[in-house]
This record gives sequence, structure tokens and C-alpha cells, in this order.
Amino acid sequence: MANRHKKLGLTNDDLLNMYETMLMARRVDERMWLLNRAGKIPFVISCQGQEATQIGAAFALDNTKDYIAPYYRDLGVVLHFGMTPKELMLSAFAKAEDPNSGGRQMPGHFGQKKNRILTGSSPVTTQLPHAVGVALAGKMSGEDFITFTTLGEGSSNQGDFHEGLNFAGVHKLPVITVVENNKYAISVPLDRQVAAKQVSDRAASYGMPGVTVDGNDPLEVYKAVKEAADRARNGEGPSLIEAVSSRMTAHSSDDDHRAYRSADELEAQKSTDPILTFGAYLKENGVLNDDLEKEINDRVMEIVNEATDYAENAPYADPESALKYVYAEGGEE
Amino acid sequence: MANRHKKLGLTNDDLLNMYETMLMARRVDERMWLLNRAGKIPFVISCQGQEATQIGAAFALDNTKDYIAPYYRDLGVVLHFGMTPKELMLSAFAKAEDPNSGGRQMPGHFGQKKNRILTGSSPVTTQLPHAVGVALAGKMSGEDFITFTTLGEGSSNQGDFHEGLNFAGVHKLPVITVVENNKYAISVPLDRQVAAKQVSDRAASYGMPGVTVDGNDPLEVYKAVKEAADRARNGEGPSLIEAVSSRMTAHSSDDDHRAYRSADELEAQKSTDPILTFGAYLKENGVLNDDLEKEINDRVMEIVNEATDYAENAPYADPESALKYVYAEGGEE
Amino acid sequence: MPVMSYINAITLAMKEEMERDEKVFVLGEDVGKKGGVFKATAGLYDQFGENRVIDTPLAESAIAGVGIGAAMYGMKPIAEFQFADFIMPAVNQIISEASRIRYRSNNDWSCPIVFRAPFGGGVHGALYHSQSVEAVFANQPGLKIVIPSTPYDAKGLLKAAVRDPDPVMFFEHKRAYRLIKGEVPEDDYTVEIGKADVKREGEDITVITYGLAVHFALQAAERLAEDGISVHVLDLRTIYPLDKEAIIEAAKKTGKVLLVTEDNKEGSIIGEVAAIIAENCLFDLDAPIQRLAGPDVPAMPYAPTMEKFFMINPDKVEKAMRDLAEF
Amino acid sequence: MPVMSYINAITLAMKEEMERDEKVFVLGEDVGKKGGVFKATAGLYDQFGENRVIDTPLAESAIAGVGIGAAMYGMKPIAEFQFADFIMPAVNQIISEASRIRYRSNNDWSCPIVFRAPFGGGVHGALYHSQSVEAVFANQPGLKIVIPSTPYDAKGLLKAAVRDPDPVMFFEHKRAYRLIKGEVPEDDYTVEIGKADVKREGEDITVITYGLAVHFALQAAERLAEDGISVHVLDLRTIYPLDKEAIIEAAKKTGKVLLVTEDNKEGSIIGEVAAIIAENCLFDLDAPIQRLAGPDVPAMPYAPTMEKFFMINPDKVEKAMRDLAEF
Ligand SMILES: Cc1ncc(C[n+]2csc(CCOP(=O)(O)OP(=O)(O)O)c2C)c(N)n1
Ligand SMILES: Cc1ncc(C[n+]2csc(CCOP(=O)(O)OP(=O)(O)O)c2C)c(N)n1
Ligand SMILES: [Mg+2]
Ligand SMILES: [Mg+2]
Repeated sequence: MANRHKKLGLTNDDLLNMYETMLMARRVDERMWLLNRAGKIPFVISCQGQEATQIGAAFALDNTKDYIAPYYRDLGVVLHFGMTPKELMLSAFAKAEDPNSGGRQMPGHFGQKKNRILTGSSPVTTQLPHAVGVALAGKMSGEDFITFTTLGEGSSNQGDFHEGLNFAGVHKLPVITVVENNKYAISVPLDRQVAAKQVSDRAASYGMPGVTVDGNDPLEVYKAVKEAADRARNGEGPSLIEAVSSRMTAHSSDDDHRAYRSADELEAQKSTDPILTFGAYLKENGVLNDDLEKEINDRVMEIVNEATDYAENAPYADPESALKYVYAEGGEE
Repeated sequence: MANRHKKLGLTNDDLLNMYETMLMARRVDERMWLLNRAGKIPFVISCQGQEATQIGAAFALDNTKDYIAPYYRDLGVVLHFGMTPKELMLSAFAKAEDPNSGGRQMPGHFGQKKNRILTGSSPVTTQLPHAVGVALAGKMSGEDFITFTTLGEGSSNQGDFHEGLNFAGVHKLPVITVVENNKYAISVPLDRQVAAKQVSDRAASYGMPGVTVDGNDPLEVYKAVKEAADRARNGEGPSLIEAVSSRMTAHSSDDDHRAYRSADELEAQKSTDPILTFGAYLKENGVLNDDLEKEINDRVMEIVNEATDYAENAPYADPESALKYVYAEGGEE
Repeated sequence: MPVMSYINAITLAMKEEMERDEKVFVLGEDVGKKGGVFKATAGLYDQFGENRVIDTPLAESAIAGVGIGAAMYGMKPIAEFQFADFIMPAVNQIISEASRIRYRSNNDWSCPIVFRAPFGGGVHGALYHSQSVEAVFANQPGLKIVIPSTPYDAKGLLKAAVRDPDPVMFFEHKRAYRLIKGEVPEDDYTVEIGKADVKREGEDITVITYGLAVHFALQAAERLAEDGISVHVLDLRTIYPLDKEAIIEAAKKTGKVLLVTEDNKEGSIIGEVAAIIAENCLFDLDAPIQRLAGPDVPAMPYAPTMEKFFMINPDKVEKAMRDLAEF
Repeated sequence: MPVMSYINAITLAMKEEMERDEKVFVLGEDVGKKGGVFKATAGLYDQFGENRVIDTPLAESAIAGVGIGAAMYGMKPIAEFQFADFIMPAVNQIISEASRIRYRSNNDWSCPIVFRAPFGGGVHGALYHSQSVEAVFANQPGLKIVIPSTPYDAKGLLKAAVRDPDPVMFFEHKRAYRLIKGEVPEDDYTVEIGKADVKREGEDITVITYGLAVHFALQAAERLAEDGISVHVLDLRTIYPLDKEAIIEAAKKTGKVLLVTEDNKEGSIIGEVAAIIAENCLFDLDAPIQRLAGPDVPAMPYAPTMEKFFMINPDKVEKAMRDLAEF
């Protein structure tokens, strides 16, 4: 494997950083499944298989000023934007300290104002017009941040995808939309979902560039998002990027995908596991070795363990606190 | 002008038929404006400028079996599908005998089951998924009709456009969608509405062929819709056609378009008036002459006059009849 | 009579209707091979094939709109929304279209479609997998809204909905799916839409409710019976349009009325029930019309503490019943 | 004090708020050069330019959704829907998003947006340009819904809505736009959201209503006054959440209550008003709670005969008032 990252302006340290964040996303996610199967948390929805897309994209943004409207699988994206494993675990356990929602929402419903992570809901694709609105507001206010939003390929069939991207296109707003195409929307495969040859073909409907990239390769995703970000910051408007990868788990902890996916298919996708393939790339390019790999993994695991312990022992919100924050209280904004 | 219609398999009689229907649409519409300005009917919304698109398209369908879900400007389409000028006038006057709605809906809200014209509403674009649903039903029932639906270019930005056409694309349903692009959505010009270079570019999003044609030329529109209809009947799925023409009136009788369109623009579009340009084509090809033109116009005017008189004198529905038909009555379907 | 769960009664109703009439078909997200996220359509794909059990793209307005088109043509679609919370993108098609098709066409066209959706809380579903959304639609003449509480009613009402010439929204309490079991006759029967049902006869107080809360009321009524308080329980079953006569009769019977819903209180459909009583039998009342409902917060939270706080349950219903009985 | 029309008061409120705070901006269909189909935004495009008076594509879910995004960022968008009837495609954004943003984020994010829309009938608008849609939203904690009846209230409430830290739906009766005129102070004032207003003091019967019907009630009250019947008129102004105290007080005052809405009867917001009264002051009542509303048909027809049959008017209100007074 040739060294492809230098050309992209990425240092070895950047790559190790990306790798560690991908691994963190995976390990946090794996832990949640364990906790779910142990009956300790009611629900998980995974990033597994999509870490390369998420980290490649997030690293191409400016996590000190850009705004993001992620979707439920974007554990990797929010990690890079500053949400900590502890905070993610607090959310998984639905504890009062969860910064996303104080335990009000299911895990995967991200939101954290201090890190410019817009609050998200369950109905898919509603976040896309929000990202467009933040971009509009930024433009009106003369700010130079861009906004970034993601969704699944199934969700690209919602009306809000069309309406939101057309708005962004007409007003040439600095919005980057990444469709994380994992080829399934719960049980429904790509060809029963999306009539387009590829999701990125939809970009032409909105007068914006569209590309499809290998979502298992963080460097390819990084490159596409970086180019889109540069265009957006230059006032050249929005972009649509489709990153194709695989869903390595069932849709969620409530699903069993063996009912609609063959054993062969499930086996085959293991070979494209981005943690493994990116790790291999790093090793082949002398960025990673077995010792360093172990060191990173140990560090990650320690953080995951601490986060789990902390969150498990943290208190729930009081029952009556369910009554709070319907409207602004006492003159607050 | 070369004879272009023979190649399309259209006889001189077909052309005269098309011309007379176009003229009928125009004259009925003009009459409605007069009636509106005289305070006799509260509202008009026009087909003027779009007759070539409508008649070209409608003649390419089978008006004995195809289903149509027209939009409010489609006076020309419904005329060819069997709605009479008298019925249209009954609707304009909101009289009980109006087959569209018994005077319940504004004019332009077409619907007539015996002619397979689906009932329409005011919120734009909702008819598109309906046309897809009828096509699905036809396919399930083994029928060989196709469905046809229209909308404005502004309306192509609604979520229902995206959702409906994607459904048609995934299930390869026999649906033809014609976007009647008159370059305005009320006051908002094309470039503030549609971010795509052309509306037909959106076809790729749904895996279907898309073309843009001159909507002032009924033969071009006929050709595009005929090809789409042949494909649809062959099981080759849906098509999207954009027909570009002009809106020759204000948006409706409640609008004054001089507030947002220049006098030059309004003057310039007179030269592309499809009634005139198609008339000229017919004359140049020896299909029409001044005598025949007058004969047709007289015939049309007589029908329009009769229709107006009849409708004006027809009774309104009884006040209490407003209570009827909320639900099926007495076991009917 | 076989005993079956609420969800099995629903599946059976669809199966029987699809066998009876080939115009009946199912469409929705994951209804095919997967048999639906709750398995309500389990087995239908295998029996009827992909042409009559259609996995749609993830687009609710299209599910509704395409279904409406097919219904106008003369089919009998059963459109499943994966969760009631996700009907919102389809509100325009349901309210502006389905509910107005017969009326606006002066009876020329009709729209015999069923919109099914699981609703309700107490399943750790958080804000967007727990909601009661019926009030959004319970002001739209042309629509009917059905919410069964028992397997018997679920099967009979769903069959009636499929055969109904007009659009019917059919909300199924997702916690009832496996929790509630009951006898369901083997023969083909329907339950009339528009009719409430007395689920328990009583003399002292009247509880009017629907959905899972019917069971809470019945459980609480048992407990009150031990103390000699006799509770009359009316199950609305069709919550739009309401069965006014049955409501008035039930209210008059005891003169003390408790209305229960799992929805937020203000603007819920029990407000309309109260209004009907206050308009028609005010002088038959011996106590103010009481309402027990969820608090007026957007939707129930995920954390068990707050979810429990939000949800009504037999204890809360019992307490409200005792307070009323003592009034 | 200058006298101005209801619509001019609305335009003025927006103009003043945009001058006061550059975070305030307007978006919607045809709001720019055309100044809106009713001219509610007339002059704003010229004064503030196309960046603050934005003609959007024809897509209501985007109007709402983009506005919500801008509001989350900290702007103060005023989103215009051309007709209330055309809000339906945006219901998901309004109900699932705007109304739940503060709650679901545990007060981390907020959504200070105003959704404006002309509603109501009597303008030959037929089924889809005449509707009262407030009941669709009047069960969503997190939202506030305002419906002013006078130019004074319109200006003051719209300014309050723009400054409100939470989403506010603001419905303007389109027939009131030019019909209703009144005094509007030149100075900057707001009218508090959430407070009903006594529009006429009276002793014999109480009418509770909102929107254009307030004027029908006031006209009818004049006529009854000639016969010595004294009518108390409460204008709800904010129809969600309701001002319970004011409702209870007004009901208690006369003991005879007539509720009036232009909406269809069943499931309209006056059902909730009746429920509040029946729950809180049943024993203060001397007559059943009466309701006058549109018939339960999908929406009002176009033909003048049927439109008139549907619409409430001063005569119908007068008759209902007299019947109640005589009870
Ligand atoms: C409006 C709406 N409808 C249905 C659902 C239920 N649902 C949750 S995720 C999902 C599938 C999403 O598929 P895709 O967009 O491909 O994303 P993926 O989960 O594959 O990453 C569905 C149907 C929902 N959340 N929102
Ligand atoms: C959902 C919805 N929003 C707004 C309107 C109001 N409206 C009626 S026609 C129209 C413009 C339509 O433009 P276009 O689609 O280009 O069709 P045209 O009238 O130009 O033929 C608008 C905004 C509506 N009818 N429906
Ligand atoms: Mg997917
Ligand atoms: Mg147009």
C-alpha cells in the first residue's frame, strides 16, 4: 500500500489520532452491546462498520468552530467534536448527567451546545434542514464556519432531504452532507430503497457537486470532505458525499439481521472492517506497530472501563424533573 | 417550417384536433377572466401559455384508459380527457352540477371518476404519489394503463416529488410526470426555486430518464410523452419530462404580476404564445387556413358561450348539502 | 375459543382479510421479510409474496400518498407506519388528502385505506417511540380513528377498518402487543367502528378511556370492588368520531366521571369527551369531570425514573378513582 | 392613537422588531418582492433587503426546518406559511422538532422561532384556503399558539412572539386582515403570551372565543344589550397553553357559558375549554356548557350557499347567546 496520507497533508500523528478515535468509537459501541445483552441498558444503535466514514469526515472539519447535525450512528463524529466516552456512557445509561439530554433521549440522539452538536431526534432526516438553517444563519452573521450533517442512504428518500438540499443549493450555503451508505435501512436493501444508480447522483438535483467514495477508507472520506469544506469556506456552496461501507451489527439491539442477511454476506463484510484495514495501512506505512497498537488499545479500554463504571453508578434524574424545560424558565433564553 | 408531425405518426386531422383543443382551453380560460373581472366568479387560475404542453402531452396518452392526476393549470389536459367546457364553467361558477366537486372546490381542482381524472386538492404535489399509487394498483391488477401527473417547477421542490418519484423508480411503475416549467412560482423566479440546472436533471435521482423539451411546441411535448408512454407500457418504468413555457397571466386572479415581472419580459413572451406559433405551423404546412381558423374559432366560441350561459343559470347546491359525503352513506363504497 | 395476544390478533386479521379479498395489500417499512419491527406482519410476506406485502422506501409521505392513490383506484391498502411518532411526515397526505377525498369530490372518489401504527409508552422508547398522536388527527372529519384495547376488538375492528369505505387510522398500543392476551373467535367477525363498549358494568363511578389504559382501569376497578366500590368502565374504541350516545349514557349512569388517557392532558381527546358530557348531561353529574392524563411535557423521557413519572398505571388510575368515589 | 388595520399592525410589528434586532428575519414563499400574497410583509424587502426577507423555494418542511436550524443558532426567524392549510407538510418539523428541542436537550438548545400563517374562512377560499388548523397543534407542549383578534393585540402579541425564547405559532385570521381596524399605540409595547383578555364585561352569560369570532360575539352582545342581556366576552388570544385561570373566572362570573369557534366542532380547542370548566367549576354553572362551531365536515366549501352554511357569523352567535340566556 502506497503512502496516501502525505499527499493529503496528514501527518503520522494525525493518522494515529484518527485511528485511536476510530478504535474508541468501536470499543465504546462494543461495550454498549455487552451492557445491553447483560440487561443493563435497554438499547444500542451502532457505529460499527462506519467508523472510517465518520472519523475521516470529522477530521476534515474544524472541530473548534464548525457545526454538526449528526445522525444516530455518528458516535465517531461526536467523539472528534468533543463528546467524551464518559458522556456517551452517561447517555447509554440514561443518567441525569448525560449532556445530550439528561437521560431523556435514547442513546444516539446526540446534542451538545458547547461543542456545536445540534440536538437530534428520532424521525430521520429532520436534521438536514437544521444544518442548512445554521449555515444560513452563519452566512447572515458573516461567520466563516460550515455545517456538516449525515444520514443513512434510506433516509435520503425522505422529503426533508430534497427540500433541505434544494434550499442549500439555491442559497449556495456552506453545508456538507454525507450519506453513510451501509446498504441497508433496517431490513430493506439499497435496491429497494434508492432508485438512483448511486445516492450521490442526487447532487445534480440541487446544483451541487456529488461524489461517492469508499466509506471504509478514512483517507478517501477525508479527502472528499476536505475538498467540500474548502469549497464551502470559499463561498462555493454545498456538497453531497456518499460514503459506502457496511453495517457490521444488526440495525439496533432490537433487531436480528440474520433474518434478512445471508451468513455469507455477514462473513464477507468482516474483511472490510475499517478498524482492521486502516490498522493494516498504518502498519504497512510504518505508522503503527504491534506495541503501539496494544498501547492504544489499552488506553482506550481503560477509558471505556472508567466511563462505564462512572456512568453505571451515576444517578438518574429525579422523577419530577420530567416536568422541567418545556418552556424557558425565569427569563432565560 | 418543415413538416414534423408526419414522422410522429400524427395526421392533419390529429393536428386540427390538437389545435382546436388548445384553442378551447384558451377561450374557456379567457372567458373565466372576463367573468372574474365582471365580479361573477371569485377566482381563476390559468392555463394560458401552457396549452401546447398540456395538449401535446394529453394527446400522447390513451384517454380511454389511462389515469391522470393533473394540477390546477391543466385545463387543456382535462378537456382532452373528456371534461366538457360546460362542466368547466359549472366549476368556475361553483354550481351544484360541477362534476369536479359539486361546487365545493375552487376551479382548477379537477376530478372526474368516469374520465379517470383523480380528484385534486390545493396543497401542491400531493397528486404525484397518488399517480404512483394508481400505477402500483394497475400493475398489481395486471392492467396495462399508465398514469400521468403534472406539476409546476416550483412544486418540484416539495418532499412529495422526491418521495413519490423514488417510489415509482424503485418499483419501476408506469408513471409519467410532466413538470410544466413556466419559470415562476407565483412571484419567485426559477433560479430562486430550483437549484438544479434543469428540473429534468432530477430524473437521475430516481433512476428514470429525464428530458427537457420546448413546452411551447405541442409536437415536441407529444414526442417526449409518447416515448415515455411506450416505455411505460413496455414495463420499462417511469419518466420525467420538463416542458418549458411561459405563464401568460398573473399567477391567479388574486395576483398582479407586474409587481415582479418587467414589462419587457411580459411583452417578449407574447411571441412564443403557443396558440399563435402552432397556428402558424399549421398554416405553413397547409393544415390550417384563415377560413378554417375562423370556423374553428367560431365553433369554440359558441361552445364557450353556451357553457357560460348554462353554468351562470345553473343552481347552487343547497346550503345543507354541505353536510353530505363526509363518509360513505348507506353502505355505498 | 383460542386465546391469543393482541398482536397476533392483528396479524390474523390482516391474513384473513388478504385471503378474503385480493385487493387488500400491505405496504410499509420492513413489513416484508422482516415482518415488521414488532412482527405484526410476520408470515404475510411468505404467504402472499412481495407484490402484496411491499417493503417501501423510508418515506412516510409516500407510504401514505401511494397508498391513497391505490385506494382511489379501488384497492384496499393497509399502510403501516413503523411507529406512530413517524406519521408526522405524512400528515399532509392523511389530513389534506385521505380525509377530504370523498367530500371534496362530492362523493365521486373515495379512499378506503387503513393507516396502522403502534403507539404508546412504557417500553423505554423515549420521546419518539412512545407518543400518543391521536389528538393530531381527532379533528378531521372524513377520518375515523380506532384504538382497540383487547385482542378480540383488535381483530374485529381491524377487519372492519379494512372493509370500511373510508380512511381509518388504526393505532395499536405497543405495550399491549404481547402483554395483553384474550379470547378471539375462530370465525370471521367484525366489530363496528364508531361504537364504544362497556368493558365493566358498575354503579358508583364511571371511567371512560381507551387503549392500554382500559386494562389499568379494569385492574383498578377490581381493587375498588374489594372495598365495595362499583366501577363502570367504558372503552371508547373509536376515538374519532366519538360515540356520543354511549358516552352520555355512561356518564349519566353513575354521575361521577373519570376520563383517562396516556396522552398529555391539554388538548387530548378526553377534553372532547368532557365537553360532550358537559354539553349534554351536566345536571346528571354529582362531581366535576375528572381527568387523569400524562403531564403537559412534550413526550415521555427515556430514563426509567422519568418515564414512570410520566406514564399512567393502575396505581395512578386507582388513586384517581378512589378520590372520585369519595367526592 | 393611530387607527390601523389588523394586517398593518402585523406588518408594523415585524418592521419594528427587525429594526430593533438584526437577528430577526423573515422567510417564506413570496414574502420578498411581492410582499406576501396578503401583503403582510409589504415594504420589508425594500427596507431590509433580500438577506433578511428571504423568498424560499416552495417547500414548507424546509421553511420550517431551515428556520428551526437558524433559531437553534440564535437567530429569530419569522417563518411565513402562505396559508395555514399549507402548514401540513411542515408538521413533522414543527411538532417533532421545534416543540421538543428545549425539552429533549434538557435545556441545552432552544428554538425561538415564530411560525406565522393566515387562517380562517369566509373569503371564498374553499376547502384549502379557509381552514382553522390550530387543533392539530394544540396538544404539543413546547409550542405556544397565539390567535389575536384586534390590531392592538396583533401587534403586541407578534412582538412578544418574536421575543419569546420558544417556538410560537401565530395564526392571523385572513378575513380580519382588512376588515378589522383599531387603535394601535405608536410606542413599543408587547402583549403577554398566555393571557386571555376580557373584551367586554357582562353579568348574564359568558362567551369564550378567539380570532374573528370575538368580533361576532361583540356585535351580538351589542344586540343583546338592547334587550337588557349583559354578555361577558373572553378572548382567549393564546389558545395553547390555555389561560386556565381566566377561563375559570369568566365561567364562574355568569354561570352560563357559550364557547365559540370557527373550526369544526369535534376535537376543536373549545372542547378543552369546556373540559377545564367542567373540571374546575362545574358547580358554578347554571346551564350546560354550550358550543357553537362549524359542522363536522372536512372544511368549508367554495359555493357561497355552502360556505355561508358552514361559517359562523354574528346572527348564529346571537341566536346561541339568546338560547343560553333564556336557559
Ligand atoms: C421518519 C422515520 N421513519 C421511520 C423511522 C424508523 N427507522 C429508524 S432507522 C431506520 C432505517 C434507516 O436506514 P438508513 O437511513 O439507511 O440508516 P442506517 O440505519 O442504515 O444507518 C428506520 C426505518 C424513523 N426513525 N424515522
Ligand atoms: C403546499 C403548498 N404551499 C403553498 C401553496 C400556495 N401556492 C399555490 S400555487 C403556488 C406556486 C406554484 O408554482 P409552480 O409549482 O411553479 O406552479 P405554477 O403555478 O407556476 O404553474 C403556491 C406557492 C400551495 N398551493 N401548496
Ligand atoms: Mg443504511
Ligand atoms: Mg411555475
